Amino acid sequence: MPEQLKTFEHKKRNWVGKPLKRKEDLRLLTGRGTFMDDIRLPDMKHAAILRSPYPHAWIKGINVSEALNFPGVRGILTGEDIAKMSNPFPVGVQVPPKYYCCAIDKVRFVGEPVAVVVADDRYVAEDALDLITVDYEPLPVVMDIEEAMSPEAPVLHDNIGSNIYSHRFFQYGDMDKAYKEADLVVKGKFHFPKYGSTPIETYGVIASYNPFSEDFVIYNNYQGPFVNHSLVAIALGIPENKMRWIVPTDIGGGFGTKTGLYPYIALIALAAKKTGMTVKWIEDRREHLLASATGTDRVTYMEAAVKKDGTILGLKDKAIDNTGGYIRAPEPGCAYRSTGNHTGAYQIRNLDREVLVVGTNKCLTAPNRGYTCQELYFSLERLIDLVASELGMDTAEIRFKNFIQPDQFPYTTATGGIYDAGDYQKVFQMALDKIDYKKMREEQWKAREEGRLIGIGFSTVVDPSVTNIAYVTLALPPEERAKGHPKSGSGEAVIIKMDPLGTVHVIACTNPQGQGHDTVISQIVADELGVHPDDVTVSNAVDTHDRVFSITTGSYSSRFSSVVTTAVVTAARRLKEKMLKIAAHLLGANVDELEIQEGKIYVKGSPDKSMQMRHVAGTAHWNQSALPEGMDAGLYETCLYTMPTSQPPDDLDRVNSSNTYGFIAEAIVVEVDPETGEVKILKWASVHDAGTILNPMLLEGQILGSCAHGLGGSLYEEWAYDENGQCITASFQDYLVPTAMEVPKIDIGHVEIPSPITALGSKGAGESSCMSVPACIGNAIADALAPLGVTISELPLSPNKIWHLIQKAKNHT
Amino acid sequence: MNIEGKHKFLASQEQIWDLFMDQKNLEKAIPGCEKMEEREPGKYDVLLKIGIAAIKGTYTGKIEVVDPEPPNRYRLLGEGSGSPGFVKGEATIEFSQEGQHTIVSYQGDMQVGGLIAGIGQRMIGGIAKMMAGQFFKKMAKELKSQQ
Amino acid sequence: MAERRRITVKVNGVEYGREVDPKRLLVDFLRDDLELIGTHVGCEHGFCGACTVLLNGRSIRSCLMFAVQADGAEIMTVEGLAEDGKLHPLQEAFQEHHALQCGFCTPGMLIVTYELLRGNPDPTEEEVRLAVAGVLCRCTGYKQIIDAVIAAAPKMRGG
Amino acid sequence: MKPSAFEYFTASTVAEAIKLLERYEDEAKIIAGGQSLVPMMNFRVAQPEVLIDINGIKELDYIRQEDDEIVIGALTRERDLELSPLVQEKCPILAEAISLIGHASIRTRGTIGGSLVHADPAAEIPLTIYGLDAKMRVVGPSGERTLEPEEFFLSYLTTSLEPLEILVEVRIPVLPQKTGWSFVELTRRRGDFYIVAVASILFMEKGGVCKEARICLGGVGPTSIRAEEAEKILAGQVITDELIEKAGQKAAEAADPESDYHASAEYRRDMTRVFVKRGLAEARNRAKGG
Repeated sequence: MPEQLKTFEHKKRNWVGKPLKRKEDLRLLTGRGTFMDDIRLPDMKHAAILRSPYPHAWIKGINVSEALNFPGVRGILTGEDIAKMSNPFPVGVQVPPKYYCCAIDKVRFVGEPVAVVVADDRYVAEDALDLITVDYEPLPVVMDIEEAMSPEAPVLHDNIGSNIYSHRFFQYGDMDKAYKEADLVVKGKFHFPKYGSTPIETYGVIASYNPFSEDFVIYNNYQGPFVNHSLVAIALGIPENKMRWIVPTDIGGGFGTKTGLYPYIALIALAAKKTGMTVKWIEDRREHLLASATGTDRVTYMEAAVKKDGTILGLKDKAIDNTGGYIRAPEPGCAYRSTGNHTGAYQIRNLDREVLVVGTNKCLTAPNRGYTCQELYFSLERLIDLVASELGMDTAEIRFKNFIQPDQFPYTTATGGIYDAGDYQKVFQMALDKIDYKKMREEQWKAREEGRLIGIGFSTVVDPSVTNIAYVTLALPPEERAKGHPKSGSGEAVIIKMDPLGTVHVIACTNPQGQGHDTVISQIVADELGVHPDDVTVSNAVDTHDRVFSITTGSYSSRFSSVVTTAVVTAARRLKEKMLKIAAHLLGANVDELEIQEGKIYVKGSPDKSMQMRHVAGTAHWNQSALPEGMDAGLYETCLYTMPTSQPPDDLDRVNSSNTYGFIAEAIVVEVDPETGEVKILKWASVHDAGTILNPMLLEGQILGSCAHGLGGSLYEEWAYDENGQCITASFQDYLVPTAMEVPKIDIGHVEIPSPITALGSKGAGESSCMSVPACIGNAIADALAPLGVTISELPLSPNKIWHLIQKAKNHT
Repeated sequence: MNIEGKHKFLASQEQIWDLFMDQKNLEKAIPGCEKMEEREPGKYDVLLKIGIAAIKGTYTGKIEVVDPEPPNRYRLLGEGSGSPGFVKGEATIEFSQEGQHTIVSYQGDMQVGGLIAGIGQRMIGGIAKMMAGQFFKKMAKELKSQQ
Repeated sequence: MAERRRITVKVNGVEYGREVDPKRLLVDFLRDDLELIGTHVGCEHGFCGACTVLLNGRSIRSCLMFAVQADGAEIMTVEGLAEDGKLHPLQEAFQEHHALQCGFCTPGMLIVTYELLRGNPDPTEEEVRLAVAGVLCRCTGYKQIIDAVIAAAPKMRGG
Repeated sequence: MKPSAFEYFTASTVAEAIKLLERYEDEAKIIAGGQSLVPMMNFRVAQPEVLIDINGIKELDYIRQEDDEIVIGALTRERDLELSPLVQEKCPILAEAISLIGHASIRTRGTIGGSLVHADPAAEIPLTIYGLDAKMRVVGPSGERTLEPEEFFLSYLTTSLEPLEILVEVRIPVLPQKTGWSFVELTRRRGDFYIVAVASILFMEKGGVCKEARICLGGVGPTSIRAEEAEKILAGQVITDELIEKAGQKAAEAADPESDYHASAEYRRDMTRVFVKRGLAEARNRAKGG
């Protein structure tokens, strides 16, 4: 076992593992939550943003005079101001495009900000937008990922000279050897769609600026601080400590969309600076569906070198991600985030990769629940099924054949991932049992004889959590990395304190969007300190001036249940240790003689020698001279825990890109209507190993939500553009988020294989089935349509698309 | 977005050609055309007030007749922009005699940009076709009034 | 500038008289003029349902109505559900079943399901799904919401 | 997005509304339920300078039977029609179709008149009344006229209503007992505008013979379409699967679909065939009392 795998012992617990009701709910159920738009500051003005109707055009001129004179307008910001007042956002590619928070002289996608109006209210601000005239000189557009790379394609950024933002080759193991030993090579081309998270709460920012102290105070509903507090400071050309970020206690969903750098934080800050007013901007839904962020759409060419018996010896792939009109943090992470788990759940030791990140005249990108694992597994898991059909092998059997074996954990992948723990066979078997696989296959054959199209699909995927920021540096080749400063880490911080009267208070900065962090933190602390969860108050919000955080802090990549929980346990144990020292001192005993029960500290064996914990707390605060020699007064402990497994990439480009690795087995049975192309889901089993379950009710909620999100990308949702670069899905009428009528019953199962590297054995579970469902539904529909000779290589599979695939196949035969 | 269609007129090809070359007729027939001024031969500045039900938009733009091959064909270029976004189109108009009738057929590509494109994709194609239909109906009316 | 109008509305049993601009959407009136911020705005084109409130006893989308049109109406928002510091049985069921995560769509969800259970005290799962389908939720995948509503039905019949 | 400014007037009688229309002509827009208009105003694709609110015209909110007609005031809410025992009994296809409009909270506000006048080519009510011999009563400064669907609907969002006219009433003949009917639609999600919808009505006579058939197609043209050639195939026949198959094919020929992002014209045409087939089968079962 690699020595970084610091192992924790996991004991039985009272509160962790129980389906505790959420503390958060009381405010949210009664309309007392505090979301971004609920923040009202004195003398607050309102901004509206003028956006480009052109996908690619020069801005020849902007006339704002009429708008400026409109009653109620307080000021207008255009690219000219932005160029004077700010810098482009830094991004980790060799030649960064000049990405400002607003278009300067050129627009590169429909919806790109062109000007900001600040007015007395939002209605007036929007009235004024209609009075601004912009003189555009339209340019040819490039919309297709592969065309973007051709020398003839219109170039978005002259300073780059092509539309390729990032390009690298990787070699792991010996692919030539794999090809030599292989009996056959199976190839596929896969296109994953551009789709997003569309939280029901859109983006929002409130900014104010003090010209005398030159301080910004910025409220936003970003899922960080993460790297973006620093990046926005650089863009604004100010020191970090001159910019205070405050995130309200409640965020109305994020799912990754709110972890992409949003330019509006800088843009509205500059609007506040120029007008000298407190400025509020709340993104409307149309703005969100034009210009917020999506996951990357990706074209993947992937091939497998396989033996007749189904053993996969190696993979070769070329993946091209599209980050749209610009590239911004955390991209180019899209191409590198899943490096450590690139070979999925399988023992594949040889791999050749080519990765490209290109630009087209489309909306920009950010992580979308499962950050590019959806893209990866759609191609990998589809390819596994193609291999199976080439070999006439059962699609379950081929997976069992290639799985990493339980006794191989911790397992280091060819690409450097360190899989901490797992039993993939057990999880997958449970999924098979839940859909009654053997019987289902028989029914499928019967149905086919009646001309009905039933299909069974699987995806068995590794669910990586707690990204190690090191992976972003893979964008640079080893020799380039060596010149710069290495990056690594996954730290999250909490403060735990005991108040003078003995109540426990946890101060966190985990920035949840409904995952129930506060409830789980109180469960954990209750176990560690032997108190009741109701006696633990959790204050959880972001304020960069008074919370402890690091560059990695934020609610993304399913970090809470692995790294935050470990930080909480560590801090609580430090607090307990200090209390025991005080008690030992006061009781004249040794620390190792003491034990805690129901808020009381005893000397083992002599129950008369005991004291209430609150008296220990009381002493620490009220009678500080009574503390042991040299001990600090009060009861505060802080832990900023980072996973020891978060190391920089090595010279062979191997990196442990995440820290804990759960597992998901998805099994879905569909029936396709051969006349209409409609897909009906008959059975759906989703079995997960998220390590130790912290709160089963909350875990189930994460999985169910993620399944629905994955279903959206599989059948309904697409950020669609016409051939001229217009986004044609700019309302919820055309961007189809599934409703309760579209999401079927889902049979969820759990296998708990504790992680040795987290304090409680828990692994991440937030991104969850969003990674596995698109591949699984793709496989199920491909299986259903197999008798017609239809293959599935793209999503979403609308009835219209399936019908056309069926017609095409008919015309071929 | 491709647009195409044809319309039958009861008149000679030369008559119809002249009909289509006459600014006064175009001004009357182009849906929502409020103003049409000839900048230079074959190049017009236009002001369009396009309204379907409550959906109204004002566009200022240009219309241009290029490569005329009397009386057989010409190409029509048009573009306009306004608060709802922009429209841009290019079509080949062809004239052919069938007995006493003249068939005018058009084939081209149209772009709609901005607000309408984002939220109205469901109906844009049909409405473009509808407006082309209105144009030809009005032209037929002009023809009658001149016969 | 259109002239402002005086309107009177009763919201959660409290009567309010205000001057409003005709173009003011009912949801903005509730949130900004009456400071009842429990009702949320998710799309402003009538698709997401987060802004759903009861107008004279029936659910409507408060982003698709002007405040002036509500003159004389009785409105119930999420703030009106709990009484004398006690959660409504539907709210209790939502907590019991983890029917909310981020809580942003929850006001709309509570209103449409409250309306359903009042008119149909013993709904089938399909009927519950239909009602819930009127509001978009990105967090829950809906199952736990449906469970909560089915569990709340007997409690609401009981009291 | 927020709507732009407008002058706001309320009318409490039809006469008042018409007066206001005369005063402001095409600057003015009438608002009834507003479930189509307000989204367009919020998006600012509609920016009427004057809004005439007719929600106060109580005289236009009624559902009643007069002889063998169901008579519905233009301001009657979709929710009331859907739940009306009279409509459910005497014109069940209308209740069924309306239950498929958007979601309950949309139908609370939406009115039958508003839906008809908006003339959305993918709306349930305009399609349904095509096959029902419905009559639309419209009133203007110069009096009143009555229009049939084919006269009333001209094209996308376009009716033959004059600028100063208001739709006041819809009259729908009661469906005879044992009439076979169905309303089937293909949508991406529940509540979305349909891609294709078919309203079928089979007037039956003794011996299970179909006296007359009505097949109305939605989503495949600028307005709803009566598939008359397909109807002829069924008239005077005992309806067999073969006839239904034929009717489906004929109906597809009557479709005049456009392509959009959700569905190509080819797909819409073939779905016309499929849904006519399915709709007729369902209607036939109903006629049998099945």
